[in-house]
Amino acid sequence: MAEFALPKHSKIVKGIDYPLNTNAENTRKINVYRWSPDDDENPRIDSYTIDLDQCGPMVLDALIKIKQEIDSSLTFRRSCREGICGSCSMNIDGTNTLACLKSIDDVKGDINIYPLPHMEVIKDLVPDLSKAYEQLTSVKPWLQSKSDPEKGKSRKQSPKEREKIDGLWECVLCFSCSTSCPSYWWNGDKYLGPAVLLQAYRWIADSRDENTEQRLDDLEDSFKLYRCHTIMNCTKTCPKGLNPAKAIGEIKKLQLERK
Amino acid sequence: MVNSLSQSCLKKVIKMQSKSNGVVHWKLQRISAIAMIPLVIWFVSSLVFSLTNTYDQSVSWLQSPLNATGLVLLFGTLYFHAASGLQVVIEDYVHNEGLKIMSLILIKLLSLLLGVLSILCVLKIYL
Amino acid sequence: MSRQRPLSPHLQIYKPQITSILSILHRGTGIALSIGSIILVSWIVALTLGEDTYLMYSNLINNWFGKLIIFGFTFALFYHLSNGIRHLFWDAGYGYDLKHAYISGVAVIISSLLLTSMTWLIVYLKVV
Amino acid sequence: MSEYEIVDHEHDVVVVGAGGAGLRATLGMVSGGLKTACITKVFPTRSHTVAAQGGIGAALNNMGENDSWQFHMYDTVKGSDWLGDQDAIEYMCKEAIPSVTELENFGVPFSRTEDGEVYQRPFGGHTLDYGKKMARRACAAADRTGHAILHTLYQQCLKYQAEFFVEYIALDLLMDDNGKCVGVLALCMDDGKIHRFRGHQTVLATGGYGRVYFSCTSAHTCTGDGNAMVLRAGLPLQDMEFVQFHPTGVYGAGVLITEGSRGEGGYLTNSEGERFMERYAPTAKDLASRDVVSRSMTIEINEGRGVGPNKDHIFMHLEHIDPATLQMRLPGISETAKIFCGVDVTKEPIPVLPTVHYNMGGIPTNYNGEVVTRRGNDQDAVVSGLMAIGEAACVSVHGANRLGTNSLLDIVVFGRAAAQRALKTVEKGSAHAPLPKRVTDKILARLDKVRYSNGDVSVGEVRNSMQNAMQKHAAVFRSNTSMKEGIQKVDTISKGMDNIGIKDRSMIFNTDLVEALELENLMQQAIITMKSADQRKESRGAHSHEDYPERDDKNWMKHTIMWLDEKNKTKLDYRDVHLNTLTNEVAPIPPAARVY
Repeated sequence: MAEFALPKHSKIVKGIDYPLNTNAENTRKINVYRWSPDDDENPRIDSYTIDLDQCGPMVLDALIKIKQEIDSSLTFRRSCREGICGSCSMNIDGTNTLACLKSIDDVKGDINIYPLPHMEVIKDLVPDLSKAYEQLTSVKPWLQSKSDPEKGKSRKQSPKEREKIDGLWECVLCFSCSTSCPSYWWNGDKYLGPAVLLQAYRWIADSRDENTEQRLDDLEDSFKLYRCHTIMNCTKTCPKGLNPAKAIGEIKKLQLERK
Repeated sequence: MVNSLSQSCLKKVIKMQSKSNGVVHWKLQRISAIAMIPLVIWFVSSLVFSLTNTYDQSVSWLQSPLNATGLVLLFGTLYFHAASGLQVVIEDYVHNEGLKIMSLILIKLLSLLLGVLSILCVLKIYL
Repeated sequence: MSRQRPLSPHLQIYKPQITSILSILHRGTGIALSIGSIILVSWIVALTLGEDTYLMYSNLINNWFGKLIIFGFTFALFYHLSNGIRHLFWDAGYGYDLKHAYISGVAVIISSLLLTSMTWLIVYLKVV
Repeated sequence: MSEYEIVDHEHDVVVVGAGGAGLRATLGMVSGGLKTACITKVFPTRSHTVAAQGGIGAALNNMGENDSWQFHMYDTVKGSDWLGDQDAIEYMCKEAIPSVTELENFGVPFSRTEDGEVYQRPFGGHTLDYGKKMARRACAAADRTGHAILHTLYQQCLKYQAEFFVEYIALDLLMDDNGKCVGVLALCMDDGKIHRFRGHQTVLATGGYGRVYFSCTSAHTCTGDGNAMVLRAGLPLQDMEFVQFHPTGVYGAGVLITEGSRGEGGYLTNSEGERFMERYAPTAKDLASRDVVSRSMTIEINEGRGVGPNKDHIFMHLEHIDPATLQMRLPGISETAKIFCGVDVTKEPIPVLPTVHYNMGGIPTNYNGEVVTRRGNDQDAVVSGLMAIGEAACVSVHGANRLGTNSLLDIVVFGRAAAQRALKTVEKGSAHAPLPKRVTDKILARLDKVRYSNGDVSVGEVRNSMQNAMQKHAAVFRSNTSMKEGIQKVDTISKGMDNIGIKDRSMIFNTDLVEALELENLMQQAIITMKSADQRKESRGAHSHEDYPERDDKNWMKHTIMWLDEKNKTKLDYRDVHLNTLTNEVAPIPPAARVY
């Protein structure tokens, strides 16, 4: 059966509380999922109270502040801090997003931070994304064309044709969407998930790609594609405002049209 | 040896099944859904307006060819739609291959049984 | 490799939202309707078996518990119908942007409540 | 020393870094049949190339204005303030055209003109007819060109099944007794094992070191690890005093607002509402090259004409541009402005400030990507087995100041060049010579020292003081006294490295350890940057010396090269600027006053 409850070794226990020892007024408690691969403990929630007047505006700023000043062992991925690299995707205040784009002010009360849901945790907020990357590779996400472009020339593409891939190529592969999808939770080994299907559609929709039929054939599978039940969590959560649900819908439509 | 052979056969069967179940299954589920819309509206409204019917009135209602046809279509589509919907649910949640196949067969048999039974009843009254 | 990696929490922590709640409700009502269809089958079977059985069936249903179940059945039916239509629109390629998904979601809730109460109002008026 | 499990790998080529340069090189090598390992500390599409916005420069001439690579070359040489090597610049501007066309063929989702060609927009310092009017030369994919290119290159690498080692942090180069580079040692973050990669060529594509500064547009991961590895291998870095400040970093957050927004018609104003760039650069105005605009903004602020309650920043206006154009051409920065300063670009100006953006300096190389050093009178001595490309390298095509769009170009052209060179020089599948154990041991000893460091200062504290010192003393304007003070500060702060302590003792995904290693790398580059800046007694490009406000071609038209020993002592020397061109298709461009 799909596991609706957490397995025993994944159950979360209470962790350490780090109160703030100054009399700052503008404070916030941040509860962070912690798990260390080195001891035999279950995951826990550590609570850090920080002074918001001494902190940048985003949740990522708070995490960096905690790592710099309170607990340097806190582990999370981050890089560009401007929402384009897709490293710092995590579950904040109950939904998936990029920590660098999530404003602290947007969260009411304590800020609860977990790794991306239903993933194997390498450490703290760092999930193992290797499976998702493999799935990405499986849809052959590169331009496939039978005709070579004229040597030394660009392929032509009208602005109208180019417009068809807007909202698709901008995906930053943070996998917020895939890991917000209950279908992906239960069947992530077989269902490709919204992020990868969006990438698949990005090439189907590109006028320069000439392998649409084969791509659709490869996707025509009750698990790879049709585990999408249009729950819409993906579109709701995408930190870049893209619409994976729509992309999947378009693939289903194309499948229908050719059968 | 035998076991592993049957396992691989089983896997092949499952694979074939899931492959052919892609767009076709999805499409049939939608078609049955579309068919259900007028049938359900017709049936619910008839039911509501004939709520105080006696046994005889109900029977004579069913003896109208239009109503009987409607009911046959309703029950047929209903169980087809239910079976395909439940199949998706089972595929989503049941991961043990054996259990999955068993429950899929069970669901299909039950739907077939109920569908045939109800259609035969309608026909019996009509005829 | 040290020990087995834990699975990060999912259902336990993911904030319920209109998108996912309506979706699971669609599935829930679908299952409920499939099971509930037995009421319908029993009706037609009872009708076939003759007046005595039919009366027995009517009595079985005609009490507060039976009514409650049928009330639930009606709501489930109208919800599944309305949201099913919403899904069909999606499948045809319309209404995917969040704004419209929200509007249609709210419309589905309102329409299923409205249809349920209308139906029962008529039932009530007819019976009384 | 602790016992580490060491995993050995043998490849023809080892590429360190998977940004645009690393991926382009990997792609060229793998598709040419070389067994290539690409080691990267972040998943490839997380590399900072992804953040490049405005465009990639190439004289494709799609906008019908008779553009040519010779104009592009002239602009680049002028932009470099005549410190760029003209042979390399010629190579880059000429190869730009096939390189960018190739990118399109790979599938980069460029924006398009009505004719279906790649769309090009104006950019700072890019002109037609040798400075007469602004050129539209920046090939753009909306304002996410870097993202488009990086993802496409990764996709192409997947197509050729390139071998990636993701989330491996490179520790040091493996140098044999003859000074040849034979590979690299790396730590796998996922399982904590040490991996020894052997390659006949090792290609450093590790990017810049923007994070030596407090406020920069660079990612947290831009720590110049390759530069530091080169220093520790006993090789010099070149032109490290030249640090580019981008005129339009978002005030406070430091995130980038592309120059392409000025290319699309945006402009800057001071507290008096004046478009002050018209005074400083009458022809190019807001599209003068970056050093010029950043300096002008700093002068406006210093003279009391900054905006905001503290009069410490400048406004950039886009609200006069048609919202539909903004949506089509600048969707990313519209979003960035909204998120990071709550500004609706269709209604209000964006508060901006010059922010550290790019390192012109780096590992000296020739235009084939091979690392060079000075050995006695040989100024261009190739270091065997070692290449460097991208921001890590100093080819030098950017000289004292890089033009916008030339960094994406640099990574693609020289990534490609490095692959072509490796295909020529490396014999596929040839055997690797045995490597003495002491080479690896020395690196692991350094790792251990950091890993078990137990002092009472945190990595964060030391990093903060270093970043603040650099921000203050190696800024847009520099002076003798300020730089002397800066050198002293950095010296003191670097001694603090002996006293750091890290808390996480795990070997699995130990970012505490990684940040300490990165800090060590940054610190070494901070020292080189401060000292290189201090010794250059002139103003050229991004190096504006208040005590020597003029460019001095007689004494200073030369590349600084600087070594660092284990005790953090520096050694200084110079290399000549290549004033010759590569072919006779173009004449050398003689130095002239730099007016925009």
